[in-house]
Amino acid sequence: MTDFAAFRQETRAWLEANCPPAMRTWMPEDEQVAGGKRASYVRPEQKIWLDRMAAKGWTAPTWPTRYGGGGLSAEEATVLDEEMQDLGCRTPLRGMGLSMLGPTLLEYGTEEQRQTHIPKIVTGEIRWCQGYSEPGSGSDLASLSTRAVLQGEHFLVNGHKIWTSNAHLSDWIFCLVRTDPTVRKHDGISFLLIDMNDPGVRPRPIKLISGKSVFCETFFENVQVPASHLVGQLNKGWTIAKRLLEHERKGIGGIGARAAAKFETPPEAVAKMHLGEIDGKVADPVLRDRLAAYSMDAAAFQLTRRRAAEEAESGAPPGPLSAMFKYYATELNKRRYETILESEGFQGLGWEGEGFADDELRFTREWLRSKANSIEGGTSEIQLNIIAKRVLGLPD
Amino acid sequence: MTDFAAFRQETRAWLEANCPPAMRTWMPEDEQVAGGKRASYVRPEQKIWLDRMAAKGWTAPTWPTRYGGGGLSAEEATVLDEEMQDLGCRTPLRGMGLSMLGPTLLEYGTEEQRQTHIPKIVTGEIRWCQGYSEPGSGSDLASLSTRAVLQGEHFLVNGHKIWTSNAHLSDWIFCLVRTDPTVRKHDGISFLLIDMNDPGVRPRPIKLISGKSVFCETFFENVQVPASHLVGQLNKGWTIAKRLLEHERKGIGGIGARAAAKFETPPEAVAKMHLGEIDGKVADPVLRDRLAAYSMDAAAFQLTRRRAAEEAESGAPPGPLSAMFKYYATELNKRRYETILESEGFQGLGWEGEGFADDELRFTREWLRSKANSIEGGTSEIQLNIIAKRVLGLPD
Amino acid sequence: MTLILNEETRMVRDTALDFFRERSPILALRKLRDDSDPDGFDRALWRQMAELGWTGFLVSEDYGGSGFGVTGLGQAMEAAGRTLAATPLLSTALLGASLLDLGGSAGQKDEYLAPLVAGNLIVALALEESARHAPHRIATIADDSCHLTGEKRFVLDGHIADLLIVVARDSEGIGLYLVDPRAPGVTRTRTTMVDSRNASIVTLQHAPAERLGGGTALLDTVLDRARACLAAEMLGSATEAFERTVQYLKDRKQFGVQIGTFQALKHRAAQMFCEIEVTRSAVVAALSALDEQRPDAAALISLAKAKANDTIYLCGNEGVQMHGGIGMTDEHEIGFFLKRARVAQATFGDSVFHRDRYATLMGY
Amino acid sequence: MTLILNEETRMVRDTALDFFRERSPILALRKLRDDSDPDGFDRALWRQMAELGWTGFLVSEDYGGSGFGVTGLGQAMEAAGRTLAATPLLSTALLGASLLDLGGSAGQKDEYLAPLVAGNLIVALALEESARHAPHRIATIADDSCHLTGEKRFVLDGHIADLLIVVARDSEGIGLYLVDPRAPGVTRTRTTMVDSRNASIVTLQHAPAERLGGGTALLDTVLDRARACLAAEMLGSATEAFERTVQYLKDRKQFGVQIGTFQALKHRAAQMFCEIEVTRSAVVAALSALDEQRPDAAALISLAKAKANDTIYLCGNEGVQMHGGIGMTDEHEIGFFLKRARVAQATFGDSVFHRDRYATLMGY
Repeated sequence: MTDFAAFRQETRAWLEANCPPAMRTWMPEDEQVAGGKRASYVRPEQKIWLDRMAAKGWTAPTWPTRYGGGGLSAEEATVLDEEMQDLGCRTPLRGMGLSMLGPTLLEYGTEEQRQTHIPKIVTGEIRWCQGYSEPGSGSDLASLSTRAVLQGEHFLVNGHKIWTSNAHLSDWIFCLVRTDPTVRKHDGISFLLIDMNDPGVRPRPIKLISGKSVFCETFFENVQVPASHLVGQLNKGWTIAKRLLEHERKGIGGIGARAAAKFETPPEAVAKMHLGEIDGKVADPVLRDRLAAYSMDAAAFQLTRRRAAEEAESGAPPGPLSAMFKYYATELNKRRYETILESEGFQGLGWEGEGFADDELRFTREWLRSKANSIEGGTSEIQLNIIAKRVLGLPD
Repeated sequence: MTDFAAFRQETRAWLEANCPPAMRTWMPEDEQVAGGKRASYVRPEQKIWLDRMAAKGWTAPTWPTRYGGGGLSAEEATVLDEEMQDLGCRTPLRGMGLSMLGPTLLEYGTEEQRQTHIPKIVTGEIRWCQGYSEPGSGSDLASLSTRAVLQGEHFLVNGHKIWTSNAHLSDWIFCLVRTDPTVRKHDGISFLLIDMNDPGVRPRPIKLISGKSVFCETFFENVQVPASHLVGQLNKGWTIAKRLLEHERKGIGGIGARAAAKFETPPEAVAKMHLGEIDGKVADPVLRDRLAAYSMDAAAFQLTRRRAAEEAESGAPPGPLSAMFKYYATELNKRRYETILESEGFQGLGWEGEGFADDELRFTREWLRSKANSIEGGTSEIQLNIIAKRVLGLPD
Repeated sequence: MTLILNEETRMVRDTALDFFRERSPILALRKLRDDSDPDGFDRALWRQMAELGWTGFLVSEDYGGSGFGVTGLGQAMEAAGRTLAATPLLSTALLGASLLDLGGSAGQKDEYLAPLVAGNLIVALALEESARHAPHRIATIADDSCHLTGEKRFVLDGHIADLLIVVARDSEGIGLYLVDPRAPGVTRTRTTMVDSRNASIVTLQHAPAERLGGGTALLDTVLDRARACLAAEMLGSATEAFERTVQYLKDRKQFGVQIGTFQALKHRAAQMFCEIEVTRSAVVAALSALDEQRPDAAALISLAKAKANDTIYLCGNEGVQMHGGIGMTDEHEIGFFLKRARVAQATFGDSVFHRDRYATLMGY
Repeated sequence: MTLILNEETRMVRDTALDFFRERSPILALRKLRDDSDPDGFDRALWRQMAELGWTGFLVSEDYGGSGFGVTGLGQAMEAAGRTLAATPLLSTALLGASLLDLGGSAGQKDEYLAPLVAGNLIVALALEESARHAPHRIATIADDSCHLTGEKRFVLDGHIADLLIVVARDSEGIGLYLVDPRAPGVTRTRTTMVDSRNASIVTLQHAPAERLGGGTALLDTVLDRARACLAAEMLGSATEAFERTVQYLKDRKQFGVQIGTFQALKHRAAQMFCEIEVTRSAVVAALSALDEQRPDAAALISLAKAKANDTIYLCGNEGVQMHGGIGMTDEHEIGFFLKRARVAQATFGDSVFHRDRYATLMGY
């Protein structure tokens, strides 16, 4: 690896000049920027920072410049990422357009679809959500029953999706729909892009145990979708779906990294604060041992992510490592918050209001939120099935 | 519960008068008495103690007196057990005749079979072993293929058994054999008693990882077995086999109790010896915590055994508790020796010879021996399957 | 020590199971939460419990109780745990009744026990001062004129209590003090907890108080009762979460089959079953040892609380995971068990606390 | 820090894998054990390793080595772990070579390093005195006339060593001393270990010695190398036990199907896979950090050793359990992994030791 010294210097200078100081602070959940027509900003710097980064294409650093992306190589993107981390710059934009749909359209979309949708993902103009699961189709995703019937130039869509992240704040949805109910379940699915402005699309937020509503149920009633919004071939949507799930799992696999970013109080500091210290050591030796066990697993996992990245960069054929990321990252993230709450004692039991520090209340919510990590995007059980089958070759 | 004060007093007086002092010490493995024609005794008191107890029928306290048993009620047997524990009296005789075959013959045997075999089990004259598993039939016991063909007054037996405990020291073997290979596997099995003096029966000891040979492979080559040695009906052996497995599991379920008997150095003492103590506490707080976790689970499990016994005595219908005993006891016993070895450090790594105390060497072997606990008599996985199916009613 | 319930105790259990199932299902807790109910419990329901005699189980007959014992109260609390009922059983029927009955003067008993037994007096123990259970680390001061100064945290039912019992340090060591929560110098702040139950912060600034008899020994005795009965409540919650989960494994279909056919889930369910059973044995033994005043009661109580901590945690987490997406919704009830688990674990000693105590009691 | 092997290191790895597979399969260890071999290792094989250059990886070129580094030696040791080969790689190629190369005077290096590199000198470090790894708790005394008195336990390859390096307390603190094992006052007792490898007790009674340069700092540096390379060896053993187990799950049939179809076993196998992968990352990082002399090397080494401890334990135990009855027999090789696991875990720090050290290094 060369170290791209010139690019690094240039990048750093640009970031220093363009990233507003307010965007170099720890990012509370409600200040995450996801774009879309319904976007609201707690602080004006969020929009400024988004626009500046989008103008350079650095909201999607490696995407082609012809669609508004940054056109960077993988190595350059790593440099950009490192410099942003080092300066504490916030991620200017995140969402399912960037993490999932964009890569999918680049791989499977028509040129027209790319031209239409990708630039608006890069700038954050359009926010996307995902219509995959249904109440009866969770782990067994391919059994989905939302119907799309091709009638001339349009599909007529009827059905009921669930776990559509932030559907109520999104402009468009990419959906798996059943276009042929007469064949094997995997062979009758198509991948469709649907404008949520259609009055037949109704999202209903679901309240979670953490008190937040990040997911919706979404109902489709006689929604007309132009046939040109089909991605890939008719009835071949399952291939795209699986590919996209890989992107999703990779995203969720990075979940520990986000929490570990430089502005969140690390578990070690929480432990010191609540358990006290003796000679610089967490005072309770048993909890300290458990904390170290967590932190060491987290460190070993971060090294594994890095090793996988290096292997990918070195041109080695993709190894079996990626299969475990989603599983391991989410189980670790659950342990992270269990460890934190264990350290906090009574202070980790607050829901809202007086008597608790902001961090303490946030940790309680994050603890509850983390429980979904091992369910969403394919449960831990499904991930273990995948490892057993595809990596270890164990028989069905 | 009445407390059977008179019986208790009587029993204690008899035990005090008749149990030789040498039989009130911790029993090393090589001083366990299993009887049989090949029995040898390290000390003469072992035989004296066996004969005195056998004369009262107290080697099998609850069996009917007409077959030589003690004829005690369940409550009286508990009193005897408690008094023996309290005085530290060794178990005078153990083995598969007492724990498995006897109860089976009492339930399924003909009067002639009972008269012939049970008294010799009580006195220890005949030692029995079990011919169940085969190399290809472990967890899937019912797939066994050792053949017994009825030819006039005899069965002709050919086949290959494995995990026959101490077959090389036993006089007789009770076997599962296939008497009808044409029907569903569970429907063609019979239960046969075979004299091991037959030259066609050849046991070959198997060396285990602990260095001991407590199991054999046993080969049967044209062995003639009188038809009268069939227990129960022809081809109905599977029912008996399952019943007998329950006795076996109950026996293995008691495994922790044996180790915890009053003369074995308890894990807490091992920990204090090797880790040192501060103010009476094991010096390493992390290992102390883990030790307490083990000991507390062991204590809760002992309470559970006791609760089940009380429920049985109170006439409550047999609860679901028995299903878990084999599983929990064996997993606990494995943890027991892991905990001990962890405390011992380097002193827990010896195999034989200089540099290690007798106890230390014994613990290493017991640690290795304990690994078989969760395999023999139905693996832990099989036990969990049974709990899930029979207790929780989860579907196949 | 006997590990099976006698006839009378079984009747208490059956009555309590019916009572909570009918009158205080989880819906009741949800309603208290969603309405931000100022009391955080149902006064009418509480009086019905008093009528059933539960408030008097630990009060001697001279003062209107039945002295029925801890095992009986444990049954009521286990049943309450089944439906996660928010009641003052722990704060009042157990802690308040025990402290007043065992430590009160004749006058104090006369004044407080009758209304307590009748369900008209809520009591709260103000003990904790740091973020963990530390019953002997007390900084709140009682001065010679019997005025208290200090801050108490995690006071269960503190904001609704008609009487506070405050643990404070005085010239003789650790003492117990009766405080009128409406007296000058007393401030109460209700804290909103993740399990939607009552707790508060109580600040004492030279607050007038009255000495109750007994000190550390009485406090320890009563805390042990609380730990044992709380363990029973947690056992009830764990069992309920487990049974609901097993039922879900039978109901939910994916890939064309019930998900309970999947062996990995079966094995985990079977392991939960085992943990619940050994926890049950420990809880029954602890309750029975208390009623029989056995010398090994303290160790059995730490055993019961530690096992209950670990088992409710296991069942709460596995319950949510095995319910999948639906388990993450506020609408489904399984999440309430997970939330309750965390609070109950921390109350009166987490597992690290009780393993340490157990080892100390057993001499290692 | 790079986490993938370069071309040269990969060549070492491939050579070593072939070497051990062909010339020292587990059968070789079994034979050494069953024959009660007086050496406990194969001298001819050791010379072949020397010819491959492994004995010189940590010796500077001036003294006949290649200075190829710890990552290289780690590859050889990982390969040795695959077949549980009993070799003096740890005692001699790592500990002996490092201590002499870094701490020896020119004269000492001249005398010892050439024969060591040639495979003609076995060295053993006599460090431990209690039942646990405690590198700084030393009671063995070096007097002013450079004579040593004390007792050392768990001296790896002690009874076959041609040279002992003894850690002793002297007027300056902790020092390292060269001792001729045949000198008066030195007694060696071979101990028979559960993993069938070499270890012994060394007793020193006013035994003549020669001072080696360096003290605690040098000892710590070299111990860290040993821990990292031992972790690599353990990773090799864990991986091999795991792969054999997965193969068995595919081969063994019960109930008419391969037992690898059972989901509970699948999930446990997948979890083992994950643990092996994260352990591998930690091991590679530790080796690389040592060669790059990074400041976070110590923490990464404790990470690697702790993870290797836990992973080899998991794979050894699950390996035996999943093999069922056959796994319990001495005839089958899987049990050897379980036995080795226990010894390797205890060597140079168990997981409790390394978690404590990691936390301390990370400042908590």
